Amino acid sequence: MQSLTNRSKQVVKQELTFAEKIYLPAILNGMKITLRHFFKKKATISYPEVKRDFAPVYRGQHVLKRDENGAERCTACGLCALSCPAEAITMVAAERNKGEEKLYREEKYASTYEINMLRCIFCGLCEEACPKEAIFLTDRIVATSLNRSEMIYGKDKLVEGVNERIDISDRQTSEVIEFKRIRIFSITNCNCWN
Amino acid sequence: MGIVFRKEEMKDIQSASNVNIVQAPAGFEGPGFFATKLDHVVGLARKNSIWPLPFATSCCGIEFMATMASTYDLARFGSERLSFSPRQADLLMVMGTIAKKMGPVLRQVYEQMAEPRWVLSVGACASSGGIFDSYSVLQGIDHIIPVDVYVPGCPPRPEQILEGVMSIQTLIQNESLRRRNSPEYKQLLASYGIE
Amino acid sequence: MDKPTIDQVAEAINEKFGDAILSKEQQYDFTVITIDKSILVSLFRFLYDDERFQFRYLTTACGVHTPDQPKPFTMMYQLHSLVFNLRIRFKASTTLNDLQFDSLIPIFSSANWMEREAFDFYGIRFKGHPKMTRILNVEDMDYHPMRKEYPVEDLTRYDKDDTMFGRDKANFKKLN
Amino acid sequence: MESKPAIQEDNKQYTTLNLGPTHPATHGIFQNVLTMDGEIIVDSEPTIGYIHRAFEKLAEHKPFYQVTPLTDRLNYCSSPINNMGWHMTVEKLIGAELPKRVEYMRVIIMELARIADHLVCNSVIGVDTGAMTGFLYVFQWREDIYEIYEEICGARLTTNIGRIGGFERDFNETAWRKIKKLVTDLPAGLKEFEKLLVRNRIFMDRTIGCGPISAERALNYSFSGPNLRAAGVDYDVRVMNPYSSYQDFEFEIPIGKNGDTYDRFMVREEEMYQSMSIIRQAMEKIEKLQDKTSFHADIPSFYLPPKEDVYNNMEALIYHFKIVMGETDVLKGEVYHCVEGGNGELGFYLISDGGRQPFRLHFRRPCYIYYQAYREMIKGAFLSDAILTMSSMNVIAGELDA
Amino acid sequence: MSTYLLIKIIIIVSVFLISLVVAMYSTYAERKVAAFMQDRLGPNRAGPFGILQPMADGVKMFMKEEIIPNVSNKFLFILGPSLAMMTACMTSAVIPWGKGLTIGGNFYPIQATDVNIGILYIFGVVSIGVYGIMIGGWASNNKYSLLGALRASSQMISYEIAMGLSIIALIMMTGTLSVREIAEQQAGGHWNVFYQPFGFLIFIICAFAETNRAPFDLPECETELVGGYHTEYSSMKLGFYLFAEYINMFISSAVISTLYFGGYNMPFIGRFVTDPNWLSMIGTMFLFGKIFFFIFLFMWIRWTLPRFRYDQLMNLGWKILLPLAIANIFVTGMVMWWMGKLS
Repeated sequence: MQSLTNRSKQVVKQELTFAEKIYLPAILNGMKITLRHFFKKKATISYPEVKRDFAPVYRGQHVLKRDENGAERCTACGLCALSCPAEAITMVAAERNKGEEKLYREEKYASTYEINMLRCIFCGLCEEACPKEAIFLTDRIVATSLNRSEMIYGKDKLVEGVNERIDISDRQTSEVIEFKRIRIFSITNCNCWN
Repeated sequence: MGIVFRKEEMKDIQSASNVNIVQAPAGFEGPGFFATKLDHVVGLARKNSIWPLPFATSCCGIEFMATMASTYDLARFGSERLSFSPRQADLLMVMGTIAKKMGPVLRQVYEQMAEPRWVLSVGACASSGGIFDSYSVLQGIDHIIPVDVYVPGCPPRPEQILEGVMSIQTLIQNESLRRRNSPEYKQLLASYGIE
Repeated sequence: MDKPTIDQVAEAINEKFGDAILSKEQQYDFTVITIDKSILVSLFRFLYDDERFQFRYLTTACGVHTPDQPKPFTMMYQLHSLVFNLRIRFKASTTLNDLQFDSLIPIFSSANWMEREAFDFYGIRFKGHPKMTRILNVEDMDYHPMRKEYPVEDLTRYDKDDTMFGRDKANFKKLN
Repeated sequence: MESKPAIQEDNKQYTTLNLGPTHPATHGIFQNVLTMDGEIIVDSEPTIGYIHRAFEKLAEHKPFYQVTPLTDRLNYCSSPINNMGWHMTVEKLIGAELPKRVEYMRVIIMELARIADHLVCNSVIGVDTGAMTGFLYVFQWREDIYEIYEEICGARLTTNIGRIGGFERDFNETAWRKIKKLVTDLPAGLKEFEKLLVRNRIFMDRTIGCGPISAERALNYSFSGPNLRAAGVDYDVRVMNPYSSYQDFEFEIPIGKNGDTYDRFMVREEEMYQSMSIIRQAMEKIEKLQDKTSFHADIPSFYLPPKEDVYNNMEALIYHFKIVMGETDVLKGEVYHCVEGGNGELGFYLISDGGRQPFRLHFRRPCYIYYQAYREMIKGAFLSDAILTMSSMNVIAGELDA
Repeated sequence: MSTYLLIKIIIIVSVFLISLVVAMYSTYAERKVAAFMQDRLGPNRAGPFGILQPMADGVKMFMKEEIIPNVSNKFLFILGPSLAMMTACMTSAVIPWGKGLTIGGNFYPIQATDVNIGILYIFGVVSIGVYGIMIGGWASNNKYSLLGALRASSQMISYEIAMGLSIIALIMMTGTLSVREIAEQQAGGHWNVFYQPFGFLIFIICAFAETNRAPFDLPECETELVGGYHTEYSSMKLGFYLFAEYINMFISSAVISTLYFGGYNMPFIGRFVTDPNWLSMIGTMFLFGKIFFFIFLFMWIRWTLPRFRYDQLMNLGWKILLPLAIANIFVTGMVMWWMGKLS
């Protein structure tokens, strides 16, 4: 076969020298390397005791955010469910009644919102699709389960607690954070968002 | 079907273990002190000597390699001796998509394993089919074999796989020695048509 | 040897197989020539042997199902002349009643599994293939899943609420 | 049935051995029924499809951007290459022009993926010869590459990295630092791994002459990638049909002589060094560029608008909805785009009928095509050779079975 | 006479127990050594530093279900591992673990029995050991097991010859077949390894092959034969096989240290300690130190090298080691003749 490009480089040398033929030098060399590693510092992270830092953008368990007043941000537009390649997200939309303004930010909200964690492939497309800053993936890992039906996470597990906010600001671009800072400052004159 | 039986089985495990060890007085009838101690010791031993059979078909298998490798080191749990022969394995780790063509093979491997045996379903594909909601993929291996622990993720991080192994460990430690002979367990297997 | 252009190739083919060339079009960086399926083997043999072109690398081959065409089943072949770095695509179509092509295995060994895959997916048969059986799916599957009329889904699943996805099994056909 | 002339001719009693589908050496799942004369393989009958997942059918039912997670799972050892190959295919279809910076960033990611892929393959060759330790040394480097991916996209293995038109976000400082650290440290690590195996006579005896294939046969079987190069043909898509500005880089194409396991191993080793040199060049080029910020192309009908606009700008919100719902206009037509994947020419043949989903998407999966030759390659070899041949061909079940 | 018997029983039982414990902890050591060489931590959850790991494995294997395949020959299936275990334990009988103790005026050598054909005994018993593997592999009625068994038996046969020939050179020098006498002759630092370096090299290579350790672990190599001869075994029968391998390793380390590295003799120590009982105790410890070093060497090599292919293994055995061993005999003879040691 003629050369197709002029960039080829022969890299294989199959002939053995005498030193290689008698096995021993290569064996001793290898043993030297393994012995050196024997006394080296170990690379292991003892997982349950020592935890490795995840990247700030790690795609782990989802969270449904509340806004600065504690109202749920999700407006049940269905974009996340639509963008999910695994079709793991199910939601039912409902109209907000009078007196529920504290609970739900928009006039429409998701009365049920379920993610099948066994279906989910953690691709992050739902986070990208959300126009309301409602769903984010976080750097927590999803717990294992003994039971398949337990793995369908409803709103009880997904929505963050009012007092246990989950900080996702690392995931957002600086432009978004800047934008939010200005807007919140101008509207509510408080910076208790997270 | 599968889910219902899993729940019953879990209750069985919990009642058999917790009650026996913590509350039941050591009497002449039923499991006495030595029996429960034996349960405990055997549980401890089994827990620390899980030999997994990695049934790695796809992506999760690569992540399992990472779990085996130096950074995470599954060996710390006494589980680095992979036994590719099902006879010698304690834990069937199903990692990756199980297609309908593969289903019977998986089942045969499970049947060949010696009791006591556990099954860890790693990743979305093994647990539920994941994104592969298609004509050729089995939608969850619990259609064909009983699963003890599900690990979500696609593929799960090594941390999650380790979590899965650890929950299998808790399960093993709390298991009564007689569970594998109990009618409930036989019924569970029968519901899958095994034996 | 001078590097021939893809138009020269097309011309040479036209000269030799004029009647059987149905159309020639340019799809992005590819010249696509639609041919009658009867000349498949002789055409490929010609391109393989001809020293001017040396198309000796079968890049890929696959089936396509276009239900609204008069000849709904198409085989797509892509050849590559490594020496001159030329790529060309051929298409040949047929009807459901005459679902058979000539096998390319005598020219390209790699055609073997590609053809088996086309059989598995579309039911296209290949004359002269030594082992025309399913390759990816289970042997006892009774349909060819890549045809457009079959759904992608496994219809036995129970753990998903279909209403949100517009994937009601009843109106599946309508949506796709 | 295919004929088995050897059996009829000499009336010998052969044993059949069922290699797979759950054999430890079939990394991934496929079956080979071997007809054996003692330890020598007379014939084999491969069966595949054990993890057939219907990629092509699924892709016909998903909007373009949702196909990316599918491509992740084709060759899961080097998923970023698959992702970007797919993105480039769609970009070719819609005629998008990418800024140089994005293309160089893609080159970096793809070369990282190539290193990751070759690391697995070569260390697994080591494992199959019985040298487990090298595998574990090498996997620590792969862990570093995982960290880089994680920093950039948030996942380790099935990355879903990048979007049609670029990346979802710019590389951060940590990512740049980690990439730089990797390309400085990895050569020493690789050298150490090589010392364990490459000139060790036991390893050489095992691999030289094991599963050889000639250049002619390899081409006839449509081999590509390192396996073809090991047979001595310097075919590389990056050079023959440059994409993503590969023409700007200086690198060599390592080739072998006999196409045996040792050659494949050595070609992959050398390719990793070449990849590192490409990454270094790309980083230099990015630093020299005027453009310091762009990480995506300007294609508003495919690339999602920035979030701050979505939150308060009606027009952006409408575009956002249109893109996510897949309602943007796509041209009709068919494109073929190929990239040099971890295993060779990874091609995407896409027919678009203007709808939200591909009308037909065919993956040219290098594994699937060259694994056919396995039967021919192991004829007359030892059982041990068969296993080494398989692992040195780097057959990835996900890619093989689609 | 009764004290003699009692002491013998004590020695036999303790040798038996020690070899079991050493084998048990070799499994632990192997896992730790492997881990450390691979930058890992190794088992560390069962007890402090994972020290109870072998117990856990043992208890688990005892409690595991026994499966005897329907298609196999039941008697042979059980005989296999028993034979492997038995022969592994038997070899230790002729190894002198120490000089001896003087109790109540009588001298008791620390050795189960000092037969004057000790070396032949070792070879005899070791060559029965392969039957355990062969029978087990054959009785499983599994093709992988059968291949493993075939590999094991052909490998043992071919390497035993080279091993025997390498020992002949040693016997020519020492002029005795008693292991104790060979050990005694090396007193004062005249270790045989200095006089027989080639013989030692051949011997240790063959020892690797005889114990089925990497790079000669073909009978059970995981990536080709799943589990090799023990593929079909579960529970303690598998445990016996794995155990037998480690006992073999222990014994061959002991044989190597005794034949080539001076056994329990320790140079220079006589100047500091004069009490003969203490002296022989220290000697025994010294012997164990050497044994542990060789066990470590076994592991070290296993986790460094790739393994051979079947035909290459045979080539090495028949075409390289065998001629070398014969040449070694000739050279030894010539040197002895030249030095006038031949009578």
